[in-house]
Amino acid sequence: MKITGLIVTILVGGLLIYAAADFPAWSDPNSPASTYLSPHFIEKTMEETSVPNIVTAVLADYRSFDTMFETTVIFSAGVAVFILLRTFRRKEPEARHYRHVLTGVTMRIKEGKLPPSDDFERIDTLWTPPDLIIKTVCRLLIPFIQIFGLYVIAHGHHSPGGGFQGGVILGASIIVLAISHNLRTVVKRMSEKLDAVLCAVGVLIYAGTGALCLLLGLNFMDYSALASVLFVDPIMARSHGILIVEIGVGIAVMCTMVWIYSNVSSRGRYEQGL
Amino acid sequence: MDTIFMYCSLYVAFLMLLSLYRGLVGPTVLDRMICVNAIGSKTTVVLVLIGLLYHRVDMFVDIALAYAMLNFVAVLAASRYFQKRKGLHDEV
Amino acid sequence: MSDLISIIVANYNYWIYITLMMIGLYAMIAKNNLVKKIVGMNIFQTAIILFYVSIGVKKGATIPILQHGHGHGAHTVVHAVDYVNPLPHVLMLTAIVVGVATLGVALALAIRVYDRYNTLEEDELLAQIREK
Amino acid sequence: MIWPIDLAILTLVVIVGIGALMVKDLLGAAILFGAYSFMMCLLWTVMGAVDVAFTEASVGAGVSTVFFVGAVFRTSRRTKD
Amino acid sequence: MDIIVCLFLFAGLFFFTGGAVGILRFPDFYSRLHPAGKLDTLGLLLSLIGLALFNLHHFSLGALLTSAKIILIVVFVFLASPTATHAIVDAGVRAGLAPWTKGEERR
Amino acid sequence: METITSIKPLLAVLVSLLITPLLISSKAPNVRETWTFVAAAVKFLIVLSMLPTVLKGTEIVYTIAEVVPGVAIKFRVDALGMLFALVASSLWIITSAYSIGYMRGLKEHSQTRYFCFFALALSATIGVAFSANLLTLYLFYEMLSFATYPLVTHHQDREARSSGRKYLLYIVGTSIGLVLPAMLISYNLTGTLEFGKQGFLAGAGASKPLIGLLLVMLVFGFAKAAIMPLHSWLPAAMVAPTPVSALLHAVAVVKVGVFSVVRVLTGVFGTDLLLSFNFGTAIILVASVTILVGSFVALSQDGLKRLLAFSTIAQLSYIVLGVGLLSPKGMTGGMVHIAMHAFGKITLFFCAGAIFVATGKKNISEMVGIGRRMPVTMTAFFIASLSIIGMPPCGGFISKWYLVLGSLEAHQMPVLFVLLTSSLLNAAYFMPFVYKAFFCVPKEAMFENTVQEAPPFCVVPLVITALISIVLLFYPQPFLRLASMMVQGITGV
Amino acid sequence: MNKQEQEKKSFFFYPFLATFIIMFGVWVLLSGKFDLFHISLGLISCAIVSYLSADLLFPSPKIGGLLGQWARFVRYIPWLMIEIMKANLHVTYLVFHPRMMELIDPRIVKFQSKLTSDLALVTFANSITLTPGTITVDVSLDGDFKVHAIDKASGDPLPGEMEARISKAFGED
Amino acid sequence: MSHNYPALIVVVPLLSALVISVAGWVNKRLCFPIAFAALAVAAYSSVGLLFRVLDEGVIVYKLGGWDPPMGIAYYVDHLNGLVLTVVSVVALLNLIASKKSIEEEFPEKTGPFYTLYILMVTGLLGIVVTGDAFNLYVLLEIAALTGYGLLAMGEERAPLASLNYLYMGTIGACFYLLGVGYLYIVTGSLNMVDIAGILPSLYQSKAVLAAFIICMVGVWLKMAFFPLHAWLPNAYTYAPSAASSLIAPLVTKVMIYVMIRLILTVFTPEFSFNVLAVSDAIVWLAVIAVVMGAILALAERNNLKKMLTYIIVAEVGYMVGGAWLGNRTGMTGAILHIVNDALMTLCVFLVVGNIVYKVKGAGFDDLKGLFRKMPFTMGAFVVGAISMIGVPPTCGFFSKWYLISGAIQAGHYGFMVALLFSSLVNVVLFFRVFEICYYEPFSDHHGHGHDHHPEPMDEAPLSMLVPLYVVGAILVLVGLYTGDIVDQIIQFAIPKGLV
Repeated sequence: MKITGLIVTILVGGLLIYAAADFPAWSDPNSPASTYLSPHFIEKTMEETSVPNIVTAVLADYRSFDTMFETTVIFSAGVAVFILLRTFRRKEPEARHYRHVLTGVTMRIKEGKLPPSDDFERIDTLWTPPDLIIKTVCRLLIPFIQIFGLYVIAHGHHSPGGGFQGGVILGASIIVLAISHNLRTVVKRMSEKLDAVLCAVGVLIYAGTGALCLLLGLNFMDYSALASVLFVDPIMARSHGILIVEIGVGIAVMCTMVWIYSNVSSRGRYEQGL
Repeated sequence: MDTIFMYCSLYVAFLMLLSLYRGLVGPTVLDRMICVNAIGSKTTVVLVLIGLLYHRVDMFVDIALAYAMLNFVAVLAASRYFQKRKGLHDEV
Repeated sequence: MSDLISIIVANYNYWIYITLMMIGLYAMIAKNNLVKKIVGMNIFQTAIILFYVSIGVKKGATIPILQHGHGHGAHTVVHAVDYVNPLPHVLMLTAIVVGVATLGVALALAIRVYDRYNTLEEDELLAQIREK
Repeated sequence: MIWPIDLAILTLVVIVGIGALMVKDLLGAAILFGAYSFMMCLLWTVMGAVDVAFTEASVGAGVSTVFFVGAVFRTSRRTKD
Repeated sequence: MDIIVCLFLFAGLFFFTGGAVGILRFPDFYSRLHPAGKLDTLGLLLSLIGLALFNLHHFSLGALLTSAKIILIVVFVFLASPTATHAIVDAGVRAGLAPWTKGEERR
Repeated sequence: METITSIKPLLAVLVSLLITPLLISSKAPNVRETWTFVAAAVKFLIVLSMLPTVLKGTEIVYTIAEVVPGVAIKFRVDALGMLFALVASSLWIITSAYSIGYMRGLKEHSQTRYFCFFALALSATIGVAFSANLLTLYLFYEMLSFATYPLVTHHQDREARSSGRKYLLYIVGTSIGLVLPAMLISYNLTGTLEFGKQGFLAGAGASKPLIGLLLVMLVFGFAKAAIMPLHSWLPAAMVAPTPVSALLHAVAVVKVGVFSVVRVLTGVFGTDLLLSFNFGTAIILVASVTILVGSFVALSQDGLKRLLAFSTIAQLSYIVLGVGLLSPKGMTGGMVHIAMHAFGKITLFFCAGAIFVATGKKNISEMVGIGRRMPVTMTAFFIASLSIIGMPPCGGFISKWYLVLGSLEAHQMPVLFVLLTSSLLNAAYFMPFVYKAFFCVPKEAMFENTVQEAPPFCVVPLVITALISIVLLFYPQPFLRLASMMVQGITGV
Repeated sequence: MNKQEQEKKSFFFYPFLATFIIMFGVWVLLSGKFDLFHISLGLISCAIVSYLSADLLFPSPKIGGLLGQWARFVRYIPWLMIEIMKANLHVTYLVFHPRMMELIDPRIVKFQSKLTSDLALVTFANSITLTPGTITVDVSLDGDFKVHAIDKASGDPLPGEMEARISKAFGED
Repeated sequence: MSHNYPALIVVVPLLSALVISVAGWVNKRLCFPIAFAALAVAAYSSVGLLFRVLDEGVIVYKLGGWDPPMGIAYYVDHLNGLVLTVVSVVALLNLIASKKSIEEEFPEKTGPFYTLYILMVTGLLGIVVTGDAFNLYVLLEIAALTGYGLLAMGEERAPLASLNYLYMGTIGACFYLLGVGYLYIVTGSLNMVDIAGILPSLYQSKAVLAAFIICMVGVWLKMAFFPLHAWLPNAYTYAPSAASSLIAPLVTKVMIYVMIRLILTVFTPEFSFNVLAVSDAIVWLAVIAVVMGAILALAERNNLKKMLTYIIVAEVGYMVGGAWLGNRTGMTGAILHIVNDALMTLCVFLVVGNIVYKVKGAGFDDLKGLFRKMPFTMGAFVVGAISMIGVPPTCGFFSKWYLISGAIQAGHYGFMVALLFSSLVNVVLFFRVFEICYYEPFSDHHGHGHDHHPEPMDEAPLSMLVPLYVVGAILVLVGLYTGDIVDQIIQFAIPKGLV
């Protein structure tokens, strides 16, 4: 295998090096790529969509169709990971572990019995007490991470960022919660069902916006059709349309990241999470 | 001033290379974690420096901030591994 | 000869991208461990992203966010030469997302494989399959 | 585009990339892969691709590494190469 | 003004250097964490303060906010860095790594 | 020549195809067999109804779909096709009756399947007879191959399995390996596949080697004709139940092969082209070898059905030989031989089957004295063997006669020799058996005492076919006329 | 379970408000745009975050006295900064010292802190980590500290002045 | 609404996939009707679109209202109209047929399974309809990712096979992406038509050459062209039957479509066949692919499904070879074979699905006596098999006809021989299967087997049989209407320049 790999690699590399000799010089302002399409984007974005961040404008408007499918890719990855890993345990294990929340006493209970009082929480076999420092600091930081994520989504028009980045940051904030506490805490806050539904809803917001444009009589994804709904002029409508789809992307990405994480890290058994 | 910033960045990059030694050589996974943590904080500075070089620092701080936040997540996750799986070397 | 050298020097980004890609490709083919292959796959993907982003670079240009563009319909003239080419960036955002999605699925599959065979080494896997 | 920094970081990228593949421990590989993402993020910034850099930062550091660690946690750290 | 900025920056870089060298030189994982956890944090603090100051050169509300954001990074790192350090050291302890004591071989 | 468009050819093909769901769904055997008879009768009537039109010199044409530019799935009823269809559809009725007797007599399993595929095979046969171009012919030819496979392997034992394999290998292998490329090459040469009066390849201006290659591919490609190197599937296929063997040898399969070869020689290449390149001799040579070798091998066979199989191999090449003579008389003889041989050979097989039903014996050596126990069957056998040998008072004489005339016409004296030798050989392998059957006393305990004639469903058909064989000597008009019309169309004589 | 659910259902107004205000402060800092559109986006975002995570920032519904606590905490920071500077200089000295290996003498120091609240303990632990030559290895809920010190000089003064200042800052005297 | 057909084809399945995903958490029984409705709409609009294309010629749909080189546009011409119809119809039929097996195999995950299913179809339809080189990549990844998920749900070896597929598929997709990058760097455009307009001045450029090679290798990887086929057999064999009968007919075919699209539209035939002059070599590669596919299938003596996958490998060779013969007939054959092979493969894989549903396995041992046990299923299998062998009037014959014609016209007799060889091997393969299904329980009884007790008939449910028979009928109908399909559709799909 190693030899094959080496040969293939060298062949591919040789081909690429051979072809790279014909490239326009690196960072040449007059290369075809820089002179053919991009000037239009750079010069007309502000006029046509009123969004200073050209990347956002191109991403969510000119090539919004790509981005819709990009979100779908994430969504389908989420579903794929779910369908691959999630195991619904129908049979409870014989003995379960419970821990008293206030005192930290752990106990083992046979199947069919319930813990003596409501103060007990269910823990898994690999349970270790959460570290105080990490737990506390993360608890304090998570809201800030979240507000930052939302900020990134909301300000995608003016500064780098947008739905995807914001969504990942939001997702990361919840992953931090899972890491610093445990997966059960996360599931308690955000049930699996909610998570899964929100994934779809996020993409649905995106695709639905496009479909709305279609219903309003213009082409799919032509946000200027939204002008009549949002009561603004068509160019501003494009800008707002971009924001709406970015929010959709944000929701979808956040939930999918959490979904994938919880499945991967727990091998599909949420009661035994990382 | 730009020149200074540029040389600073280069210098930080050099420092990263130094820290990377631990990342590559080890000897334990934890040393690699230290390395990544160290590289993370240096990267944050480089990001801001590059922002200043572009004269658009307002655009770059967001990245740096996100970076600082998420670097922390990665390290936490890696260390979480050892909370659950005892033993520096894997069960072979 | 000096031409060649100048080409080599001027296009170093492309050379590095080819190097990275070769590393990734080699790892994907030759590595024995499934997760290592996934790492190689990611390196391979980032190499391509590097290539695209390199296309977008323009000498003396700034990041593709308009500087004075607050409020819509602003009439300040924008020169294309001042900003790097945004299109590759857009494409690569998509590619990164695809990359992370693929990573997720690949890891899930690796976990399933491990569940079944209790190893991630390809040769051991094949040996187990052959035994049956 | 600031080419000296660019070149320096490119070198680092290659080194970290090779490192991540050579390490004989999957957790280490995952961690080094995180470092690789950091480098890539820096690289995009240097080339002026801020949005790409932002994405790489959030994905590479925040998500990819965590996924890797999660997967390694659920499988094994052992690797022969 | 530039001089102050440079001063901060160089101080920061000095500590960074210390961190990097410390990681290389110290004998074991626990002692390596000292330079890595502390010197880097301080280096970051100093250099970012310097850069924030530099950013205030052309004073405006935007610049002020940007500088404030840079400071926010510092605050964040000050919360996060010791935690991360602690997490790593905790991992080391749980992994069963014995600390280096005087007289042993380098590890 | 006039043509009229009519759906009748399609109907003739479809009748037996559409009957299959009825056959499958019918619960009682009697219902099933009634349907078979109905279909057979309808089919025969449809074919018969076209006969006057054809005899008037009009062709009936029906196009289903144009599948490839210039080539359609298309039916055309001309004299030759009519001849063949007439033989096939009339014999189906008789074979059906015989099948009932045979299958019930032996309590065979999977009778529904048997009747279904029988019907399918007949559809394909009629399709081949009526096809207007090479593609349609190929279509039905393949359909026939696959429809007869379950019939050949009806017994589902190991022997059936291996002969089934052999059958498929030869038949499908040659059709895909030789016919298909030849067809495509000629299509690419000419842009059409329509059978013409003088062959569509004639005007293509192809070189002699290419034409020769195509000739080889097409003649040997239709391996159902069992021309010599590709004949060995036929004896192997004798493991099938006897009605199937009858179908294979007399009606459907081998005749389809020969018919296809005749079609190819006349419709694709055309006599003029063959004459001009002097390929006739080559065909004659191959056919003669097959005739002689086939007959010689038949001499040494002990299994009755195997003997008949080798006899068939030899007899089929008469037809090829006749066409290969490229003279009007010879071609007429060859074409008429399709009919004559069919009636004769089917009788022989029916007899073999009847003997098997009655006694369970398969080998000639075990049948000494059987003529006394089964006089009707053996008489029919005798008549049919006369027909095959080519002696009056049977139809076989007419075709042989024409062949002899044809060889004289074509100045091919060696052919005369071949014909005579082969007739002698035919006599040599049939007559001893007939003699033994009637005049020798069986050894003790060779037959149980209860051996009687086979059930009436078996006996009646074979009597009918034997009688037809005789009738054909005196009244060969429809077949002779059709053949000569065809030859007239081709050669203008 | 019942009790917890009940708790969750009752809406804590004060933590929500406090979180909202803090978040909005951060938002303004981050955003830098003061038109109506962005402000309203900010309000919505802050509401979302407060709704989701108010209980993380303020685990108990009682938030009185927090303001004063924070004010004292701010006064603690400059002192900490100076300490950190000193600490770092010390470590830097060690790092660059040619005979470093002879100077350092790592050890684990254990002591019992009298701090009680989580936040105070964490602050203390993090301060220890940031200051010279010491890293908190483990803290238990009862205040048992395990500290890794790089040399004798760094480890000795613990808990020392720092604990006092922190306990003052958190009002735990 | 007919104006929006191009968008609807992709958007309706996408939206419904999301709705299914939500519905799956509410009530599982809602999933199937929604999926069915979505695919029905997609099939309806693709047929409508095909007829509109026949009337009006190429339809351009601007997404977002932006003019093509700026925004993304859909170009629907005769070629994708045809392939769209095939894809949507195949997906619809398979959905109906596999409802039972999905609900039996994944009682808890029906919702996600349908979601992935519809998303996969969305991806495939999108690949076919799009006119933007990069958009194609994204859709490719959707189809691929969902495919990995679906394929890995099968037997115990499935995850490993699927993981290997993932590695290969990712390399393939990345190569394609890289090729697009090379095109972008020299042309500056991503729109296929636009690129084709710019390329002629760059024919001599090494970058274009490299782009071409890389794209081709990428696409070949995805379609499992012979030396790059290693992932396919295992991945398809161990997959759940609902997934394999969707993926096996469609994915490779759609990738062939992509290849043809690249040859015809992006690089133009002029470049592909004349400037490059590599077509001969590629046809030889295809010859090897066909022969090796056939041999590998012959060597497989355990599992029916695996044998079929090797046949797919050979069929891929047919189409690649046909497309690269460099003449009109060969190209017609390749395009026709996309249609036919999709249908044929669907037919046989549905049969396998039925068998697995009833017998719980598709090993050769499981097939014994099936002609008696499941006569209707096996009847359809016979139709599929003779179509694969290439017997008229089933459609398999006619595409083979065009392919061989093309080979003869190009003077490439090697390819002709390979095709004939593969047909013969198919005969052997399928009749080997028939023998097993037909004889095995009786193999001990020599003679007539008068008194055996046949197994009782145990046929698959009607919902699985009806689609199967529809496919069977389509196989014959398409065969009979080949002339019309070629005259009305495919003829216009091939540019005039190609003779």
